Amino acid sequence: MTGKTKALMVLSGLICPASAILAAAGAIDAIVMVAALVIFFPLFVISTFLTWKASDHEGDYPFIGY
Amino acid sequence: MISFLLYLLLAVFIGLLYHGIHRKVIARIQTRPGPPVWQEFLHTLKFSFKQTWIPMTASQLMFVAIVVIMIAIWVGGLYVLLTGGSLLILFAIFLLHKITEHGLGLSSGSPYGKFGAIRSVISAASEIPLFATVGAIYMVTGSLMISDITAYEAANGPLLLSVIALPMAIAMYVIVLSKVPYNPFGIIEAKEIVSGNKTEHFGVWRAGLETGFAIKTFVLLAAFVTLFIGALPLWLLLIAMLIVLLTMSFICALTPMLSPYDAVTIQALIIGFVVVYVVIAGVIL
Amino acid sequence: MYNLPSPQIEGEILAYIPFGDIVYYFSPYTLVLFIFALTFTALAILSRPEKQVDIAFGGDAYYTKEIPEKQMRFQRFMAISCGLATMAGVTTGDIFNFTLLTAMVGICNIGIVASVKNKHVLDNAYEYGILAMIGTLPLFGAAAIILATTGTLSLWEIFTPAVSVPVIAKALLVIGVIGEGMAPVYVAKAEITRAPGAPYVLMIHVSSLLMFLRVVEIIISM
Amino acid sequence: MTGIIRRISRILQNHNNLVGVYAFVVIAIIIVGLLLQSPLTYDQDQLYPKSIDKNSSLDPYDRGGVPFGQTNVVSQYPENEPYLGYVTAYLTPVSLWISETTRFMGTTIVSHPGGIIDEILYNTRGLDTIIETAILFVAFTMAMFLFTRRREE
Repeated sequence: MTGKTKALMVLSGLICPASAILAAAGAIDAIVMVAALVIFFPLFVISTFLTWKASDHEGDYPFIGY
Repeated sequence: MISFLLYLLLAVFIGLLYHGIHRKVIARIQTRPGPPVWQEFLHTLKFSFKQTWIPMTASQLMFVAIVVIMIAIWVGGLYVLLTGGSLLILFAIFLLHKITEHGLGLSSGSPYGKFGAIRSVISAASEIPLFATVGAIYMVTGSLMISDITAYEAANGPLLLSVIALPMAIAMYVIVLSKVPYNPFGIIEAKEIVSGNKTEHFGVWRAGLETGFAIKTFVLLAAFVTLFIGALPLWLLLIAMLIVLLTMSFICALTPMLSPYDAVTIQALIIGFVVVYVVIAGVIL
Repeated sequence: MYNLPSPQIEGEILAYIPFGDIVYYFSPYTLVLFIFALTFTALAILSRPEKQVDIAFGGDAYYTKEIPEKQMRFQRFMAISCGLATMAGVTTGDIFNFTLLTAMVGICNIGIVASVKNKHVLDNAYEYGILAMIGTLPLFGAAAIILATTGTLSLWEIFTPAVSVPVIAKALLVIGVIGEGMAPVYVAKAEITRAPGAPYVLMIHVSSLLMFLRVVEIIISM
Repeated sequence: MTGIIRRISRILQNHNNLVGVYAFVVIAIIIVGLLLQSPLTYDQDQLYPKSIDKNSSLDPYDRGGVPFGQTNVVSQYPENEPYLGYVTAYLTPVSLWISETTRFMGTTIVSHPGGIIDEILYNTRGLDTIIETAILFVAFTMAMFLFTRRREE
């Protein structure tokens, strides 16, 4: 799970600035850049959070059981 | 183009900061100390570090996808606003936001989320026609492109000061008001239904939602300022947005939450007045 | 050949699909709506329904509602046809075609909840169904008035400044779309979304809001 | 003030009043609309003209056009319809002969007279017929599902 989200984070984290730079250089249209950002910025946010979140394994429960 | 990416990051940052200021001002008006203005920022970070999973009862794919869609539409909205695109698309994105609110509540299977989702449908009935009155701006300025509207304002002075456009400004103000936290129309996240449609989105999902909401607040406030005051340099825009937000903080601090159907009725009455005004203005002009 | 006469409202035409006199087209505005309808139709196809939790108040007991396989498949079918109608409705370039698709959206909306065994939901779906029936009167009435007064049904012809559409047609068109699934329906419509089956029930809201967005664009352009 | 708002919301939130409220709004719009703009003018330059020829042997069903010939049909976008004006032969040769020799025999549903309206329906506005059928199919599907489920119980 973490491996996949890390890969997604790196990928989307590269695509977002890359599309902005390419659009600034005139290599792609502005609309392509926006499409890339609309798709990959949310994925970047979510995958970043998923990467650095606390692990799902045994955690530190403040209180156990009723 | 790179500036748009920077604007995006700025929107997240400023949106969260303004949420914090909003909370602080409400607290001070109610003579409480209130949290620090960075609270919402810390809040989002804290949520993002938490253990996270998907509730067993949820519609798994939708539970996650709706968070992504929520951020995505406001990224699009920010672009439309910054490039002076069509006001109609901005209007569409506001409506799509209502849909994601609805989906947010429905996807979890929690009864509280469901209540929030149902209330989101109820409030959609009044918020959306209210926004449609903004279409009356077309009557005044003759265009729906935000760049044309700001050009009109540069030539003829701010729309806020013109008598004809004032009711539209009020309608738009009510729209933005009904989207800031703790507002009197915010029946979908009222505390009697825990957190309404956000109840089951915890941890990373909530952090993602807060990010989306931050961009949303930025876009809506900036849209209000741009539409009714005009194109301003960034620092003036931020100050104007803050002033608009502070007026809303006063309203939020001093008014109780309305009951669901009354919130709809009050907003419907506001539409009624605006529509009558527009018709009369249209006949006179 | 096809020139959108008022590009400052919805932008330039990006692409079109001709079906005889009925031409579907994508402008930036309709493209946004189309992509959104497509996304939610895909969600309805791909995601499983949620298990709605009911709490027995006064105790710790709660139980989850499972949707039977057969009912789920029917709801999914209805949600997909509703999504298809919405996708077509937001991109169509013909006023009569638009009203037909709106009527179809209204019927599909009831179909999504028709299979739910819940008296409260069905009561409201019944009221909403009657409303959708009545809504067809102003809806098709508006299309008929537009045809009679302008002599054409193609939106691009109607959008030209030379053609003037009477106010009554515009008002009837809006109230017709509203009747098929919008504002005054909030009581019944909100209640029918209590039905279990999130991605399908969500389609009710998606379709009616997108159709409303499209009709706003149409009446502003006319 | 709050009393009035409460009363209004009490009326609006009752789903039994729904149809009445909606009907009231529709009637109000029709009355106000007709008062504002009356009479509505009929545009003479219609895209889909309709004329009734009382002397035709196919009278109520005569839809114009020349069977098996080419007819001049008005269309919004003729470039999308390369075969416009050719789809006129919904009469079989036999039924055409019957309709020409007798007065009313040709009007039986068997002969299904073709012509301009069919041209409009199936050639220029074909998608409308598909969507109309789709609406019917959706309605039938709902009825079928509910019917079979009731039988199973």
